[in-house]
Order: sequence, then structure tokens, then C-alpha cells
Amino acid sequence: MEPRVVNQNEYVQRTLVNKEAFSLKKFFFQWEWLLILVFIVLMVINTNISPYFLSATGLRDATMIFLDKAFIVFPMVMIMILRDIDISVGSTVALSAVVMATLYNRLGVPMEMAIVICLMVGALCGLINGLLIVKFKELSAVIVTLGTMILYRGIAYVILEDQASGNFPEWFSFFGWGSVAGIPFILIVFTIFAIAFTLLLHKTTFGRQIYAMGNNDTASRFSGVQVDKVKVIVFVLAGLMAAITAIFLASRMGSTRPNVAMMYELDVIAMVALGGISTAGGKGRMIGAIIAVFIIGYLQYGLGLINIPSQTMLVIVGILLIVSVAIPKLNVGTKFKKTEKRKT
Amino acid sequence: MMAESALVNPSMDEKERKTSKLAAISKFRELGLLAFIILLCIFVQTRNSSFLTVGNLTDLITNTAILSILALGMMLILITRGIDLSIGSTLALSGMIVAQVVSVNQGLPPIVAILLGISVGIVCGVMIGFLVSKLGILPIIATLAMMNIFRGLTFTVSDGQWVSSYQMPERFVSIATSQILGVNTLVFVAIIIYMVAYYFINHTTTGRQIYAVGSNPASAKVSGINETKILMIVYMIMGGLSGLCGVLWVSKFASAQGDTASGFELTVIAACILGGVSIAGGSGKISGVILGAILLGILNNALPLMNVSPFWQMAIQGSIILIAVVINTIVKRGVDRNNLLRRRI
Amino acid sequence: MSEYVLELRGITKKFPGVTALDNVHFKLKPGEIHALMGENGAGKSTFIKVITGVHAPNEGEIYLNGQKVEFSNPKEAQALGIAAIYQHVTNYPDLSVTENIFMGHEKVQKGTRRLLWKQMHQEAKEILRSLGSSIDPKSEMGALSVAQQQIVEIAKAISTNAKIIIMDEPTAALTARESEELYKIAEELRDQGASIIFISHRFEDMYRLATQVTVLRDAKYIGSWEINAISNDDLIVAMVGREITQVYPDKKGKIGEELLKVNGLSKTGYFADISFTLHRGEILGLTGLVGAGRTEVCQSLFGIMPYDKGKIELNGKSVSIQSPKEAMKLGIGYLPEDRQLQGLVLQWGIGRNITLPALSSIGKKGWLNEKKEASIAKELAEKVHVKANSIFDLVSSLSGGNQQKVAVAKLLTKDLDIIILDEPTKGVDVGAKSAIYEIINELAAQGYGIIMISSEMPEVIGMSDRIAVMRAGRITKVLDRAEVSQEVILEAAMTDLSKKDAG
Amino acid sequence: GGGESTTSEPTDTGSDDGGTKTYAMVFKNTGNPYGEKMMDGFEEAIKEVGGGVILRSPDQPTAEGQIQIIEQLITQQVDAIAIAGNDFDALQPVLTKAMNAGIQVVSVDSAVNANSRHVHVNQADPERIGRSQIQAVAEMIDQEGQIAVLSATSQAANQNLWIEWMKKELEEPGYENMELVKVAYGDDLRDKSTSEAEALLLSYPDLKAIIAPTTVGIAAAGKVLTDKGLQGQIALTGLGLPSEMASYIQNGVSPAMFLWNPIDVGYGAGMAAHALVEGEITGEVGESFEASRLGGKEVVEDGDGTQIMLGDPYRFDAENIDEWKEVY
Ligand SMILES: Nc1ncnc2c1ncn2[C@@H]1O[C@H](COP(=O)(O)OP(=O)(O)OP(=O)(O)O)[C@@H](O)[C@H]1O
Ligand SMILES: Nc1ncnc2c1ncn2[C@@H]1O[C@H](COP(=O)(O)OP(=O)(O)OP(=O)(O)O)[C@@H](O)[C@H]1O
Ligand SMILES: [Mg+2]
Ligand SMILES: [Mg+2]
Repeated sequence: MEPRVVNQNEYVQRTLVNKEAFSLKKFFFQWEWLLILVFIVLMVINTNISPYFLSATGLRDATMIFLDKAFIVFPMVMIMILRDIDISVGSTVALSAVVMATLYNRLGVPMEMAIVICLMVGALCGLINGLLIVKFKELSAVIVTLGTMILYRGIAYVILEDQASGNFPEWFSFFGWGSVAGIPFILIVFTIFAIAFTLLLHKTTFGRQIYAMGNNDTASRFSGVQVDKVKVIVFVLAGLMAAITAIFLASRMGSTRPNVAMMYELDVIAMVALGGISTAGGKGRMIGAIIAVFIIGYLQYGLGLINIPSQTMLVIVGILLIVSVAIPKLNVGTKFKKTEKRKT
Repeated sequence: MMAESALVNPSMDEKERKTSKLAAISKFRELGLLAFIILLCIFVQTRNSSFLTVGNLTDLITNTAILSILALGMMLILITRGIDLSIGSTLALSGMIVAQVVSVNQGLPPIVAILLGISVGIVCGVMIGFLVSKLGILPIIATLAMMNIFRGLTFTVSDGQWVSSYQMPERFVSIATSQILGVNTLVFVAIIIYMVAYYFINHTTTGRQIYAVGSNPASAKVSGINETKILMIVYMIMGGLSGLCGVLWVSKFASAQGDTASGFELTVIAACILGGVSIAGGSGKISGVILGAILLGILNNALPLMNVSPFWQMAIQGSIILIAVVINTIVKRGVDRNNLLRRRI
Repeated sequence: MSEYVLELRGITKKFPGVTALDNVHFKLKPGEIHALMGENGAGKSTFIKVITGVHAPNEGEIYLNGQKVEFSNPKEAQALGIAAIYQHVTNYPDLSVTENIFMGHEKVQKGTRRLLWKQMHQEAKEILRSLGSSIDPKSEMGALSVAQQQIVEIAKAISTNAKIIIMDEPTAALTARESEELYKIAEELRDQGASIIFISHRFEDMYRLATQVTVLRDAKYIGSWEINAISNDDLIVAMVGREITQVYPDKKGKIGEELLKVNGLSKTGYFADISFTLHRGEILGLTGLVGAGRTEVCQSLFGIMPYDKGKIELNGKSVSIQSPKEAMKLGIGYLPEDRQLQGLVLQWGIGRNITLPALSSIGKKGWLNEKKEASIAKELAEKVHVKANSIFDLVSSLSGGNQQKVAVAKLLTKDLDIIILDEPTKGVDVGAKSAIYEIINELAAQGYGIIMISSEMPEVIGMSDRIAVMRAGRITKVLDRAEVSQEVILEAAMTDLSKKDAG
Repeated sequence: GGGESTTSEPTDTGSDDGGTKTYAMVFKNTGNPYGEKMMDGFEEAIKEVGGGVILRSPDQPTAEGQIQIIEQLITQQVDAIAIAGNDFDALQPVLTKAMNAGIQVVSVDSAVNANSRHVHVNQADPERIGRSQIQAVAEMIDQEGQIAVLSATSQAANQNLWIEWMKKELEEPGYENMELVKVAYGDDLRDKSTSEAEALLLSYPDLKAIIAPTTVGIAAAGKVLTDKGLQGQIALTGLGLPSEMASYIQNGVSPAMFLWNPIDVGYGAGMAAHALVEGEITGEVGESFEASRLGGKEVVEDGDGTQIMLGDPYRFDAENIDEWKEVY
């Protein structure tokens, strides 16, 4: 069965290595280590500049505040690996929250049912985005979600006009304010989703297909990946997670309005980008984005505790974002850049 | 010769001429958009007959001037496969700085104020250009960060205060209200910029190189085009236009605030997209961008006129943007399909 | 004045991790057509890019007419009369033909620097006409066929009035007949006094055109010969570093029962009334001129580009194919024409690429099984003899031929009956070519039915059991191995079968 | 002054034991001169009574941003929070948490609901605000003609409340010939308010007056009327900042408009917060305290809750605008 490509004796049958060699260098030069380092430095600085930072409830309560939009970070990581973007998520949060509140307050739908419908509305918003994107490929995700961003929030305004809608049942406030064994409920849910999405992205066929599409959409299609289906599912996930954000947000505010969650998309994109996921697609890991959520969250919290004006906060977060994406581009960071490439 | 000679048949010449006319029409991709605008105007007119009056159209065009100027700059950036989310903040920053300068320097000639605004904008643009072209940071990330930074600086510079109309010299405020050759200055400035841009884009090497870089960055490199320079130029132009618009904005509304034009970048991008500029780079035409800006201008002007509930306005705007881009794509697909049908097999 | 228009001495070019050129010499006489040959990855394209100023060499000197020059960018080389047609089409799809021709050396008015569109359109039209083409200079580049784009590239080189014209695999996308046209153009340019450097993997190109040949191997300069002074075998040894005994292997397999029957398949604007059959163990060659629609027919069978009309029968059962996934389930696999764009995820390792089409069958319920995946990938990569160290080596680091082998390995993960190969040896060097032929034959012997699209006449004739010839969207003839010859195929490729009023 | 910076060093920890107290004020958003003035007044009051001041605002006028800030203030164990709410209800959970932590909560300018505060410091009686604007406009147009309202959005419920009172006033005798033809919304955006104002002029050619009870809206309308040369033909009134409106009052576009003094509002809130912290009042109806230069103030009923009323809106016209335009 030896092929006779060339003179038999010239031909060398090669055996390939099929176990990835562990490289200490590669292990250490990972973007995520840098993020963790930043995180630690941040915690140390915060602890030193504010006596309140490590106070019994401070850290915990801060987590409750910044975690709501972080739910959208998970699907956004996938979307950005796919080389797409979804700027309608903030509007999806508003629309699903408004629908939930309206169903409960005006139409007398039981709260449990309203929550389920809220999730369905979110998923539906994502489905519409996904379908438009795959049916009209010429348009690209930016265009489609720019349109639906305005549309979804517009519908929220149509439903609730300029009113707020609240008066949720007592137990509903548990989502935003409750804790189990001293751990905020939102942190528990966040952790569960973090694990679920990390597994989904890194340990399943679906996740592998997302990376394939992000690197080369055409080749994935030719390899039998159902590219349209994968894309729609990812956008539905984004809608669904936006609805979950809506539930936590409505619970924490005890009410909701059509203009909640303004500009959330930009905050989420900033977290994902800081997490090392390039909008050029195909690269980055879930864990990076998760660390980035905590970096930005605790940074803002720490700055808030020393009462830094919010305009300065804008500048600091902007600089952090630039510096973090610039590091791998600079020479000092070439090693990071290189190992980053191989990672999926 | 080669492949085509095999495809060419004797009667081709004559046929070609006929089809080329059709092709010329279908090449005017904004046709669908233009038709849409006309239909929309007719519809609005039936709902409120004061829509198509000279007075209202003047308002409409004046209010659209700033949007259209910014859309032009954004078009150039989109052509190079970039995006600029920071323009709202750049506009606010330059507007605020200029307003503060004129409020303490009442004698400052308006043209100096305008040049100052443009310079502030250019500085902002150069910073972004540096991040994008030299450091290779993706435009969406770089401009997202700079959006925050410029906005923060605007608040810092203004110290939370506004600059009000009484603090601005009459000459400054009248930049936006005066007329040149019988046209409102804002509109006049927009027209001049469009004329210069038309020449720049279509009749200079640099202008064409912008398209080349967006159309195929790799071949631009082997053609000896300096991509860094081109990117720097487009972000600088965008910055300069934003700075200019900052001055115009402050003059038009006779007030400078920290949150000026926040979120305006999305409107500008929407105008470009409606005008058929491709996010994937390489294509985009001035005529399309004008139409896109005008469509949005009409919506802003007409929705209040039609007595539409304010709560419906946003939903309608969103639907119209979606419908317009979808119709545009369907029309384009129809043209392509037609071309296929005409092929000989 | 030196005897050479161009001379390169001791050129070395290093990329991070790769030495692409190692002390390379080259001499070009005026009015000479000089072939540059070598295996995939030998450094030919890099060498060209050094000459044209795209890459600056790390070491070495360039002499133009005896004068030492240094280029810091392509523009400077262009200004000195060097023009190149690059291997990977380097045009601007959104811009007009005229702009593509004149990009980088536009005609501008003195003083105002205004572009002179009229003159450029006019001149573009003239150059194109001199090349025998009637492409409208105002039409968009992206709307042209590959062959037409190639003509524009040539027009671009001519428009610079270059004294040295470099063509990097210009015939890779052309059929024999189109290549012939290109030869004529090249000769005409030479007669007008230009020197031409010509890169190709096809020996016919070299023998037809060149008077001198320089061979590179593994980034090194091997030698330079008069074309008549070196035998074919010696040339191959120079290129590959070993001897290749037989290019087309003997058939081992037997032709079995009918696998696929296509009847009256049509797609508006692309192809019409396609009918043929395919048997187990058979290699069906599909040939014709570029743009004949071969790719489109096969992509329809693979579900990429759904057909409008017609019937497909698999093993006697009528099927409908709407997506690649369905096609693969039904046992049809497709090796795409453009391996970089359609075939491979270049940024990934070999292993991941190979297992991509079969992920679901490797894992359980959607979970990945990376161990099993790695062992399958290793097995298949070895089966197609990929030259690499580990399955984690990035595909982008492989040479063209090895990349193609990885793409072929992807087809072997699935239980397929039919394998469609679209230009499987395009841009692949001689060594890798015969390895790929061997694999194809091996597969046929194992009972696969194989459809092989190819524009290279000898390859089609050497490999196929039967040959279907397409012309302008229709199959004009199906030939048996016995009755086949270059002439018969060419004739079939030129016959006009289409109805007068079609469309 | 630096709008949001801490002006006195935030106190050490645990200020319950009679040490210096810390007072925080949270405004709607940053970069709003009205808010800056209010915070100036608040700071002035706290300086007067002695204590640390923290001044914060989110960069966007959202309840989400304010919640985040209040959480941080709770962690810092401040003694009192004065807040101009971005939402009537949405701050209830976090403010309740603050009150449970022993923090005194005062809402000011834009109220939060009665459960989320100890007391509200009301700049002026909504009824008086609504009615005086109609009375003023009636005087400007001789009780005859069409009028329109150009509002912001109605989230900060005060706008709607004022408009309600305007409508009630219009039902009184004497306004038979006046007609409120439209309430338009400019979202407190310059460009949108301008378009809306232009649309009003176009849709109602016989319009005689515009009432814009919002600072951005009234300035935008003033600019439109000025540019169109309509001074004397269409009267403009409403609630505006003297600095923003000075030009339009001087050129006659707006014969008069109203506002209260935001410095006093902030000052009053500071005094009320101090009274709460010191236990002088608890926010029950009938209590009263000495608000220094504002004089004695009484806690009165306000729907479900209680409030402290500061006074009538102040009328600005050509006579007095010059002395006020520099102030705020
Ligand atoms: N820009 C680059 N960066 C890094 N390595 C490069 C670059 N360009 C080429 N190489 C490497 O240099 C070597 C020579 O490549 P080159 O393209 O010159 O080969 P070639 O002889 O033209 O091959 P082919 O026949 O396949 O076109 C290859 O190993 C290639 O991977
Ligand atoms: N009759 C026609 N008129 C115009 N364009 C055509 C026609 N037939 C095919 N084309 C276009 O010509 C281009 C070249 O086709 P393509 O290269 O895919 O053909 P092919 O026969 O598969 O050639 P190859 O074997 O080189 O892949 C395609 O874009 C195709 O759509
Ligand atoms: Mg090459
Ligand atoms: Mg093909």
C-alpha cells in the first residue's frame, strides 16, 4: 500500500505528533495572565486608597451592581469571535423588561409567566436579528442591529410611552437583592452561566464551529458547518441573555422604563475587547472576558469609593481599554500576540 | 481572445450597447433609495400640506447640513473598512472649547473660531489615526475608547458649565443664521465641502487611494500605496469635519453643553448605511450619502409634522431604516438576477 | 552599460521564523524570457517581491543596467520600469478596470494634480484592445471573470511601459488555449524589447516561452541554464532534489456499479441540462475552459449553490441536496477550488482542519472528544502524507501542496461515496502533484466515485476513466479513455451547443 | 467650582459617634449647570453647619448610574444623601437599603417616591408653577389664541404634573379664548427640541405662544423664534436658566419666564439633611426647622409622603435678567 510517489527509497513515511507539547513559555505568555495581573494590581491599589473597599459588604454589593450587563458578555464573546457585533442588546433589555412589566401590571399575567414571556421576547429579538443577518448577508450585523436597536427601543416606547412600570411582587426583588448563604444570587447565576458558556465555547462541537466560522466562514460552509444555523443560535443566545439582564435590572430597580440599559452595548463590547477577544474574529477566550468584567466592575467601584468624578471615570476606562489592546501590538507584547493566535 | 473571445458572439456589440444602458441605470444603486424618498415625501405631504413649503424645506435642509457633513467623513472611514464612534464626543469637545474661547474673546473673528474648532477636531482625529494606523488597533475599539475619553474631557474642560447664548458674541452666533449668496451658511458650508470632497474623491490620487486601501489592502501595499498615510488622512478629515461641525452646532443652537451630540455617531452611521456605503469597505458614493442624510433629515422633520405620537417616532424610524436597507438589497438582488437571466447558456 | 538589465547578487530575505531566500543570484538579459522554477514555497514569489520593492532584502544587492539600486517601496521600482503580475490576484474588486490598470501610476494634470480620467479610459481601452480584449474599461473589476481579471493585470503591467515584466504563475487560472494567447502577448512584449521573468509550475509554459531557466529550492539558488542545455529529468531533480519516476500512476481499482446519476440539472445563468453518470471506482474528468461552469455544477451537487431544475439519483434513489451538510450525509464530498478561501482555516492547526467536517461524529452529544479527535487527525494526515512535525502545526505554515493534502484529508473523515475534486493540483509543484495523483488513485481503488475538475489537459487525460467536457454551461461531450486526445477535447470545449434564443 | 470633586476630605470611618458628619448629594447627570449650582448651594449649607461633602452624578441621566453611586455611598457610610432622582420608583430598593443603614435620605428638585425618602425638598409648588405659566402667557397674548407646550420627556414626573396644573388653570374662567393645541416632546435634546419647535410653528400657523417648562426646550424654542424673527408675534415662556435665556429675554422673544434659584434649592436640601441628621426633624408632618438664611421651614404633606416647600417660582424678565444671567 506504500504510494509510489517517488523513488521508494527516497520516500520517508512521516509520523506526526498528536499530543500538544506543553510549553511553559506559551503557558505563561497568555493574555489572561496579564488580565489577572491587572486585576490583582487593581485590587491592591483599591484596598490602599479606600478604607471601605474591602469592607464586609462592599465587594459583595459592588458585584451585585455591575454583574447585570455582564450576562450579555457571554454571547457577545461568541458574536465577536464570529466577526459580528450586536449593538441592539441594550434595546433588547429594555423591550423585554417593558413587556414583562406591562404583562404583569396591566394585563394581570402572573409574574412567573411574565418572566417566561420576557425570556421569549428576548430570544425573539435575537432571532429576528439572526434571521435578518443570515437572510440578507449583504447587510452585515452592524447594519441590521443598528436598525433593530432603534426599532426595539421604539417598540418599548410604544408600549409604555414614557411611564415606568413597577409594583412587582415581593419575591421578585430577590433576583436583584437576594443572597444565598451570603453570596449574592446574581453572582451565583452569573457563575453558573460563566461555566456553561465556557464549556459551550471551548468543549463542544458548537463552540469549535464558532471559531471555525470566525476564522473562515466560507471554508466552514464548505466543511458542512451549518453556518446560518450557528449564527442564528448565537444571536438568539444574545437576546436571551439580554432578557436575563432585563430581569435582574428590573428586580434591582423595582420597576422599569423604556429607557433602561442605554448604551449597555458599548459597555459590553468594551468588556469583551478588554478580555482579549478581537473584533477581527476567530480569537480569544471566554475566561478573558469574564476577568475583564471584574476588572472594569471593580475599577469603577474603587474609583467611586474615592468619589472620582464620573467624567474622569470615563477617561480612565477609555485609557484602560486603549492600553490593554495596544500592549499586544507593541514590541514588548509580541510574545503575547503570538501565543494568542493559536488559542481557541 | 482568451476566455471572452469564446463567449463573444457576432451580435454582441449591438446587444452590449442596449444592456449597458440598463446596466448604467442599475449602477445607480441609490435608485431604490431615491424612489423611497419620493414616496415618503408624497405620503407626508398628504398628511400635512405644509411639508413641501419653502420655509419647511429650508428648515429641513439647514437641520440636515451638519448630519450630511459628518456622514461624508464617515463614508471615507467606512470605505477604508473602519468606523468612528467618537465623532459625537469630538464634536462636543471642539464645540465646548470654541465656545469658551469666544466667550472670553468676544472680538474673535468667526473664521478664527471655525479654524480653531477644526484644529481641535484634527488633533482628535490624529490621535485616533495614530491608534488605528500605527498601532493597528481595530477602529471600533480605538474609537469606542476615544469616545469615552473625549466626552470625559469635554465635561472636564467645561467644568460642568454650559456656555450660553448671551456669552457668545453676535458675530459667532450668526455663523449659523447668516446667509452667503442667498443660502444659509450651514447649507453653504455643506455644499462647499461636498464639492471639494467630490473633487478630492474622484479626481485626486489620494482620493482614489482611499478606495484602493478599502477595496483590497494587500494589493494596495504592492501598488506602493502608503496605507498608514491614507488611514491617517481619513481619520484626520473625519476629526476636522467633526471639529467644524462642533462650531456650527454650537453656533446654530447658541449653547454649548457637555452632552452635546451624544449618540449622534449612530445617526451618522445610519445615514451612510442608508446611502449604500458598505461596512466591508471599498465602496460608497457621495450621492448615496447625501440621500441617506436627507432621508434621516426628512424623518426628523416629518414625524413631528404628521402629528405622530412621540412614543411611536422611534419605532417608526427604526422600521424605516430597516425597510429601506432591506428594499435596497432586494432591488440589488433583482438587478443581479436579471443579469443572470440575460446570460447565454 | 552592463550586459544584464537586471542582476541580483546574494539576496537573502528572512521572515520571522523562515528564511525565504538564502543567498540567491539572478541575471536577466535584455529581450529575454527567463523562467523561474521551483517547488511550492521555494521562494519564487518572495524573490519577485524583492525585485519589485515590496520586500526589502536583508542582504544582497540589486543592479539595474549595471547600476546599483535600492527600493524602499514598490513605487520606486515601478518608476524604474519594473512591473509585476502577482501570483495571487491583487486587484481592487470595487474599482473600475481603468483604475485597476493605472493604480499607482495615474495620469495627472501637471500642476493641479487632477486625475485625467478621459485619457486613462482611452488608454486603457487601447491597451485592452491591443490584447485582443473588449472589456469595458469603466466596468467594475469584481464583475469580471478570473480570466478577464488576468488580462487586466497584464494590461496593468503594459501600461507602465515597463522594461522588465514579471509574471508570477499567470497561467495557473488559464486553460491551454488561453495560455496560448498569453504566450503570444509575452512574445510580442519581448519583441518590443522588454525582458520577462516567468514563473510557472507547468513545464509546457517554460518550454514554449523561455530561453533561460533559473531554479530555486528551499530558498536557495540551485542554478541557471539555457533551456536547451538541461534535460527535463535533470530539471526536475534540480527542483525537487530527487527523481520522480512516473507522474501518472497506473489504475488499480475496478469500476463498479452506478453511484450517481444526474439528469437535466440546470441553474439560471450558470449551467443548463447537465446529465452524466458516475460509477464506483471511477474517475470522471470534468474539463473545459475557465468559466464553463464546472465549479458551479459541482457546487450544486454539494449543496452550496442550489440548482433550479433537474434530478439527482444516488444509488438509484432520487435525492434533493440543499446544503453541504446534507450532501455529506448522502455521501458526497467536495474539495474546493480555492483552498485558502474555501478549503482551510489557515490560522488553525492541521488536526483541527481535518476534523472540522466530522466533529459531530467524533464527539458525543455535541461534546468534543479531543483525544479521539487528535488520533483521527493524526491517522488521516499520515494517510495523505502531510509533511509536518505535528498535527498542531499551523496550516498557514505549510507549502501549497501540503495544504492541499490537508484539504484532501478532510474528505476522508466522513463515510463518503463520491468525492468531487475541483482543480486538485492547481498551483501545486511536481512533487506534490504526483503525491496527490497517487492519493486520488488510491481512493478510486477503495471504491470511491471521483469527479475531478481540471483545466490541465495532460492531467485529465492521464487520470480519468471518462472525460466530460463543458462549454458555456453545458456538457458537450462525454469521452471514454480510449477515444481521448487533446484535439478531441479542445474541439468539444469549443463547440457551441446553446440555443440561439437562450436567456 | 469643580462640580463633583470632594471638597472636604471625606471623614474617617463611623461618623455615628458625633464626629464630623458626611453629607452626599447625587444629581441627575454630570455637566448640567443647573445641577452644579444646586450642588454649590448644598455645599454652602454643609460648610455653614460643619461637615464633609461628597458631590456625585452619573455621566448619563439614568437611574442605573445613580444606583451604582448610592451603593458606593452606603459603603462609605455617609450620614445623609440628597438626591435629584432620575426615576420616581426605580431608586426605591437602593434608597430603602440606605435608610436601613441609618442614612437620612432627602430628595430634592425631582422627587423619588414617598417610600424611598424621609422628606422631599420641593423647589416650588407644582400647582403654582403650572398656574403661573398660564397666567403669564395669558397676559402676554391678551387671553386669546392657540398655545402649545414643548416639554422634555415626562419621566421625571414633575413635567407632567406641571402640565396637568396648566390644563386645570385653563379650565378657569377668563381663558375661554385660549386653546392648548399640542404637547410636544423634545427629549431635552437641542436638535430634537428645535425640530419640534419648528414643526409647531408650521403645523399651527395661528399659534400665539409656546410654554416650555424645561431648560433645554425653552432655549431651543427661543433660538428658533429669534432666527425666524417672530419676537412679538409668538410669545415664549416656561422654565429656563437665566444664563441660557438672557439673550431671548433681552430681544423680546420671551417677555418673561420662571425658575427658582437652584442655589437656594441645594442650600435648602443641605439644611434639611442636616436637620434630619441632627434629629431636629424626622420627616413627619408638622415638624419645623431653621434653614438659616432661608428662614424657618415646615414639613408639610405631599401625597403619601412629606415635603418642605421652598417658595414660589421666581419671575425673570427684561428688568432683572441682567443681574441673574451671571449667577446661574
Ligand atoms: N510575508 C511573509 N511572512 C512570513 N513568511 C512568508 C511571507 N511570505 C512568504 N513567506 C514564506 O516564505 C517561503 C517562500 O514563499 P514564496 O511565496 O516565495 O514561495 P513560492 O516559491 O512562490 O511558492 P508557490 O509556488 O507555492 O507560489 C514560504 O515558506 C512562505 O511561507
Ligand atoms: N455565460 C457567462 N457569462 C458571464 N459570466 C459567466 C458565464 N458563465 C460563467 N460565468 C462566470 O465566470 C466566472 C468564472 O467561472 P468559474 O471559474 O467558476 O468556472 P469554471 O468552469 O468552474 O472554471 P474553473 O474550472 O477555472 O473553476 C464565474 O464567476 C461565473 O459566474
Ligand atoms: Mg508563489
Ligand atoms: Mg471553477
